[in-house]
Amino acid sequence: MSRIDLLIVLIPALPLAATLVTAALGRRVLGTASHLPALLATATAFVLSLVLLFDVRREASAVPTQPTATTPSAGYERVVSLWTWANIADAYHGLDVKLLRAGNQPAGELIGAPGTGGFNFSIDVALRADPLTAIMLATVTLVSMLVVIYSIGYMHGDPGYWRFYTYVSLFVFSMTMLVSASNFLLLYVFWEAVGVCSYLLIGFWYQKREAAAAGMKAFLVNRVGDFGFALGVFLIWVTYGTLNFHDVNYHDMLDASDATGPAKVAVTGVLGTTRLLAPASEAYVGGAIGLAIALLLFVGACGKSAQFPLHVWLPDAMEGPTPVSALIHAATMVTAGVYMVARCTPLFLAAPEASHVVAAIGGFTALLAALIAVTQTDLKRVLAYSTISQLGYMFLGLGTASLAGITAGMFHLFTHAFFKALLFLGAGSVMHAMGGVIDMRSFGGLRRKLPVTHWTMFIGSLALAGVVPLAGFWSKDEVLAAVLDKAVAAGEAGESVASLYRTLYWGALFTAGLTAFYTFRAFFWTFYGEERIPPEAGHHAHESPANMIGPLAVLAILSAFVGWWFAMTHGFARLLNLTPSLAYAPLQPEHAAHGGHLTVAAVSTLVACGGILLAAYLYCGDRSEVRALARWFAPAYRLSYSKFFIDPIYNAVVVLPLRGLAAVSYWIDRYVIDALVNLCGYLPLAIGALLRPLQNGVVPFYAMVMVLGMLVLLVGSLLG
Amino acid sequence: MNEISLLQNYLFVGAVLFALGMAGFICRRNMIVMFLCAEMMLQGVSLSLVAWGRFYNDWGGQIMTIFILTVAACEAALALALVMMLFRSSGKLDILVWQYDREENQAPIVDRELPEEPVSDRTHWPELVPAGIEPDQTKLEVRYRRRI
Amino acid sequence: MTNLLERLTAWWHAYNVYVALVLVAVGLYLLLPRRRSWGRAAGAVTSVIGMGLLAARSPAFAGFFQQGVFWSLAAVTISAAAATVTFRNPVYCAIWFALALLGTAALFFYQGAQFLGVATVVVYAGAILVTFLFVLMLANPKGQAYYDRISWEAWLAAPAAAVLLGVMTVALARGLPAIDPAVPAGSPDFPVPAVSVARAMSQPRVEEILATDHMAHLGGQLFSRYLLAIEIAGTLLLVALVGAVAIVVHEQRSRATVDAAHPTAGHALTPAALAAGRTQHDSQFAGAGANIHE
Amino acid sequence: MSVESLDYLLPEVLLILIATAIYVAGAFVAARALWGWIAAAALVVAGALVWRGGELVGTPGPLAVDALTQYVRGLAIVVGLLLLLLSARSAAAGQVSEQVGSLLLAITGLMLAAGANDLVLLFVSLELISIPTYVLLYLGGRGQKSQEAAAKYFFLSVLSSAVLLYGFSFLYGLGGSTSLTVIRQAIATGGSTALVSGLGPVAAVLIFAGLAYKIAAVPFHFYAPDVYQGTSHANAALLSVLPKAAGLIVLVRLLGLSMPGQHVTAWRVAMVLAALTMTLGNVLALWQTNVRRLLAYSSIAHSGYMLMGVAAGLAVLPAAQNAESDGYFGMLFYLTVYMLATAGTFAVFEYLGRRDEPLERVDELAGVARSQPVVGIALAAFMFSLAGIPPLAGFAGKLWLFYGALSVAGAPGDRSVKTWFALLAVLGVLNAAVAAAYYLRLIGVSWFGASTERPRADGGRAPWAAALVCAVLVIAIGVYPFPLMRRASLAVQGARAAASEPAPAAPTAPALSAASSSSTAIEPKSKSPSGPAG
Repeated sequence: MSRIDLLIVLIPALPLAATLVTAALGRRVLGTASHLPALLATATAFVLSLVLLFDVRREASAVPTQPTATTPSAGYERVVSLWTWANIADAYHGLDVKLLRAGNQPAGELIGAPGTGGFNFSIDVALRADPLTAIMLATVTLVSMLVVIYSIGYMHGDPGYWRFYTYVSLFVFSMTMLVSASNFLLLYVFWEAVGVCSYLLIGFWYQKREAAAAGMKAFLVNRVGDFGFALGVFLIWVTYGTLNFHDVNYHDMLDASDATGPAKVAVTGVLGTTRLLAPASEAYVGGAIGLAIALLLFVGACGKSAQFPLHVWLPDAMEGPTPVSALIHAATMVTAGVYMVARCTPLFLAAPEASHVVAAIGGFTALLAALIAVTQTDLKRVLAYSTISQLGYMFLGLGTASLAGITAGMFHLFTHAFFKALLFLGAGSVMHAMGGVIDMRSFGGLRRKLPVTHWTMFIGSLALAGVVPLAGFWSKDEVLAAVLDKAVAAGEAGESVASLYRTLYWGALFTAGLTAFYTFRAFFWTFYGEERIPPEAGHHAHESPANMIGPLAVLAILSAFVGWWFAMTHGFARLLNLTPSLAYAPLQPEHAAHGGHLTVAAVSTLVACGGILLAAYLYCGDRSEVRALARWFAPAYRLSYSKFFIDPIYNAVVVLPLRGLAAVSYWIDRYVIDALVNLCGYLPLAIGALLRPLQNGVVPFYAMVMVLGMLVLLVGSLLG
Repeated sequence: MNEISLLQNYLFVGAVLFALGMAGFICRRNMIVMFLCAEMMLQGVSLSLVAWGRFYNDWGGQIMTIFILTVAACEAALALALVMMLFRSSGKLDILVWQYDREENQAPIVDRELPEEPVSDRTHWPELVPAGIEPDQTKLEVRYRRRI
Repeated sequence: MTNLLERLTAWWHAYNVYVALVLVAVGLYLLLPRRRSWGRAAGAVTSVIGMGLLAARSPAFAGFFQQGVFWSLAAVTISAAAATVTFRNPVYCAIWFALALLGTAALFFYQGAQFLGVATVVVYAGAILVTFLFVLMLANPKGQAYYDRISWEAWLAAPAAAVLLGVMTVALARGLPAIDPAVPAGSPDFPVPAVSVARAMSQPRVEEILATDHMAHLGGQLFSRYLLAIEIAGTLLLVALVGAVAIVVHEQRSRATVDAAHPTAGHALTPAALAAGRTQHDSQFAGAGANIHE
Repeated sequence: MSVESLDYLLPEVLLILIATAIYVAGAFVAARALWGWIAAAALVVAGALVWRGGELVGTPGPLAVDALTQYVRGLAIVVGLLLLLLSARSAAAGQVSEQVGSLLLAITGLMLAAGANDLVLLFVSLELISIPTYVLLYLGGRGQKSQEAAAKYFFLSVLSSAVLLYGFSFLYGLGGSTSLTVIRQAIATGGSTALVSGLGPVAAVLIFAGLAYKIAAVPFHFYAPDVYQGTSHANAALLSVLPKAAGLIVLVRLLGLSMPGQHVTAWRVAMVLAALTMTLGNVLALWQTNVRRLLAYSSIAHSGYMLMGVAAGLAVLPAAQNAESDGYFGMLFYLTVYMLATAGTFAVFEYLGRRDEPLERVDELAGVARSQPVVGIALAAFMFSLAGIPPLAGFAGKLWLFYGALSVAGAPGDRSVKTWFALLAVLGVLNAAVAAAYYLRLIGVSWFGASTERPRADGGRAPWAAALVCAVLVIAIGVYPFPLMRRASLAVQGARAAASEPAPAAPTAPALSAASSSSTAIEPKSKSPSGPAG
């Protein structure tokens, strides 16, 4: 057992142990020290994840990075099988063997001969280590560690302290398992498990009616997505005959004593090397079935990652404790959908139309959520809609179905985790100081009271807005560039989708401006202007304790540098592209014109700055702090102050339509989409209400219906 | 009558008994009559079974009928106890009394109008006079003479 | 004219089953207790005609005069059964049921099932039915309860019975076509699985069922092949016995304890219990002895 | 009957003897706990005897000695112990012996019904479940509610058993013998004859209709909500477990294994009923406020899921599939998991009630999970399991059911059949999503509801222990279902194999009848047209 095997098992095992310990001992023994197991577990898991990351990087470097024509690369993976969850004997009899066979292997050697276990279909509890998993693990454990530390201060004194850490540990366990699962079934199991944890944590303050309702809503909307995901998994099962990501060798099936000779592939996994190396037309099912698989999986991703029209749960989920929002609803769980789509890239490539749908939904969601965020007054809601919008960006990147796009999407996921967690934790810090008030209309000008929060949130806002050289700039820029490339490439190829991608590009650019605008609108509103403190905060509104500030600082530093570092060194892309699903012949770069990227970067920076300036103009204008700001944003300030007559025109041309559009979007979201989603929920209730009178308690009536049912069946059987 | 037409006739009679019993079970409201109707359905089944047994020259049909008889006796014992208890707590043998447990907010089924009882259908049963009192012979005679 | 007659005849041949079913349904409906009872005699005639028509579909009906015994028995049984189902007075129902049982017993005898015939008379008519009569007399000796005079959805029950009868007639006609006794068993024209017939023929105890020592055979079968079932049937009788006693005892006990603990609970008939437990709507209905009208 | 078969039947014989003894002795000794302990000991011993029997394979006489029988017998004993724990408190004073004895007999009935290979034995075994159930229903509660429940169950049950018997009579007519082995052979060889093709569907539908009452499938389900609501938690648990298991197993034995070539009618009926049942159960459960009524609809919905497995098992010929894609396997596995979760839920409710005042409304659960965390976690586990949320047992159960249905959809065959099964599976997944709403409501109320101050949870240790055992099993099966899967698949394989081997030419000649027939003069074979004989 190599070190990687041990690490990949230990990383989820530690939070699980913490969960059990906290659940068993939390209430009576640990008390206010309930954070210790979680802290210990997440910190260790983070260190181990780093080790794993470096190990994987080292091992993966051994794989040839540049594929040649004869030996295309298939990346690096390492699978550990813990125990057999289920085993089905002779499952492959009677199935269409062609689907199981892939590539250059002759038919007889792919599926074992009877008696060797080769026909058995086993679902193992199998974990995998590959670059994608390692990156996700490092992100998840880092953010969770910081959130755990932060919560020591934030949740201090809560009667449910032990419960909180139980749930958080359980969530970390589920999330680490989700990203390291190596078959669809295990993925589905922990897909649901993170949903359950999210439900528990949103409803953590069950005394609040809204919290309980929001938990319910989150769970049920997620169930709708899971419905699609489950069907997609079943369809994969029926189509490919396996649920494993990886190939299974004879060695893994037989006793060790029998395992002599070279490893032979017994059963090809859905995302296994054998299938990936095979010609695409033989390896993957396209057409209607392939499209159905991809779209059903994407429905699942929409539910979990809050994409239109299943995004309605995420804003409501802000009723949970703020660290939870940071951990689950910004940095980790909601990215599960992005992770899953990236993992299943080959399945999406097999059905190109699915990618277009992904891109369109992603782009539309990004725009819609950004429009809504513009008019929100609840700081956490602004951030929630911003999360939805950024997730849309990620899907937009994935939807380009190009290596650059997918890498950009994943890179955006990576950087977003840091700055969004930072922003949420900062919002939590504000909320902490304001005595639980989070409505921006009740406070303002807090930068004196909360200096550290102010600065860290400033960095986070810049990163989110996509200002050079912070994290968001690099990743968002790459997404935009990838979309443009795709549009250009499609245009050159004469495909009709070129206009779609071009539209999406412009939409995304506009969204980037909106993002900058609403981010800084919230930022200025909170920290600038006249100092206003709500009565709930009392007279002791003060900066948060060190264990809350510390994580903020760490995240701020990461938000500032991580994007730049990885973008400059190309380390992220190089590592990620060694994931089997992405080291994949059809995905290898087609050497698009990189010249255009500088233009894209410049344009997007301009747009972002425009948004910031607009926000500054609107929300810093007639405030008492205007002088301080004027030094910062002198051009905008001068523009707005000296050229007085431009104001009305400016207002009428830019601000009013924007606000109107935002208001309309919000109205539609609240009263149409939400209502439609709710309507789907009421449909079963309505059917039930129609059927209730049947249950009238009268025995002869029951007997009558029984007899009539029997007669209908009898007549039917005689006629049919 | 050859064997197959004998079988067919018996099965037909069995089906008639079963269908009549079924209709009665559904629409009669007196619990005892309902039970009698259920027994009638079982009679139909028994006739079919015996006919098939005869046809195949097999004992199974008759044996099955014996067991049906036994089980019917068991059920009758329980039915009597149950019906007695139900009668004691509601004062009626009407099955429609027992509709308290039903879906919430559903109105109970109530008989809107009750049938008039035609005089011709009215029957009289002998009445026992209390002990120790000499019965009024002439009155009783007058009353029952028509029927006696 | 002849053309019309021919067409009528053709129509009759094609549709007489449906006519028969409708007649059965209408007749049964007329017979069943309803609010305003009329046309019961017509109902009896109609249903008899309907059932006669159905019976005429049976290929074996041709030999009616040779089967006079069977058909008379069947007619008695069926009429008694119909009377059981349709009579208003439950005591009459029970007595008609006794006649139906006697008819069934006679049909059993006709089939050679002597033991069953006797057992039916003794167990059913002799024991079960008499006990029921006792209960009926105890419960409402006058037999004038309103619920005996109306029935539940007679307009659905009668067609349901007719449809069941129709289904069975069709299925029997399909499954048991009139066959020539000369056709050998096992040939495709023979309706019965060859295996079953072969099994029945090959057994050493041919015509056992009709043998003189019928009872001995029956007992032999019962206590050898069906011994396990006999044991369980004994257990069933025990459960029924214990259960019936327990139900009665339970009622007395719980009434005693409930009355002691909560004087108002347990009885539907006390106004306090009604007010406590049930909705207003219910309590009107359950205010039983008095008034079912609204 | 022979000595060997008596040996095989030792567990049932033991249980019946003990039950009888408890009945009789109960008249003299009114010890509340004693009878419960004796019954539990009897069940444990019977379980050991079943275990010792292992995987016996015997010749099919009146009993089908196969792995399916063994599986269900073991299951019945486990469930019996749980039900015994569950009803420890609810027994009316002075009638403990009647209750315990009836419960033992009902469990014995399930064990016998699972293994019956003869129509007569099958009929009396099913009655051995029903008749004690009537008694238990009446004794379980007090006053009018339990009277009403018992009356409703009794009358409708009588109707359904008459229908079932009518179906039996036609099945007997198809085979010419009460032995299911002979019937199967006759139907297999005579598939083309007018008798089988004409009366086979009628028999299948009548039997299905009769058994659907026990399974509580729409439209034969109407009694369930009213009866559950009117009776005690223990009785509701019994009703949701024993008759349902018996109905499903007998359905598989009669329609699935004994009527070869007659599956078309059966799977169509099963599919229609499955679709109706799961949908209706779920949409009506959404409205309920009474806990037992809610669980009644939930149990109806689960019947629908299991009928989906039955339909899938009926639709595919046994040769064309492996054991786990067999719908019966999914049904059997799901049945086990469902029984554990449902019995556990009722145990939780029984535990949470007050003395003499059982838990009635969902609101009464408010906040109980926080004051009783163990029970709260157990309840959450049952609800998540019933909703099919991983990694609990219900998830694995649903997975195999859907796998069974989709295997039909994926196997080579008639295109319309495949489409129907794919649609059924989609409907099932959709229903699972709807069902989550009301299960989650129970969890939400119990964990997040504002708690009531009144003291609760004095149901005693026995229901608590039952809930805990069920919870542990539900979680363990969810995390590592393989051992149970193996047993279930062996059971299904065994039953299929036993049903496909050729039957003996004549039923095993019993000693007594051989003796009696030797004294009979063999008369010349003549089908005399005369009527009455003798």
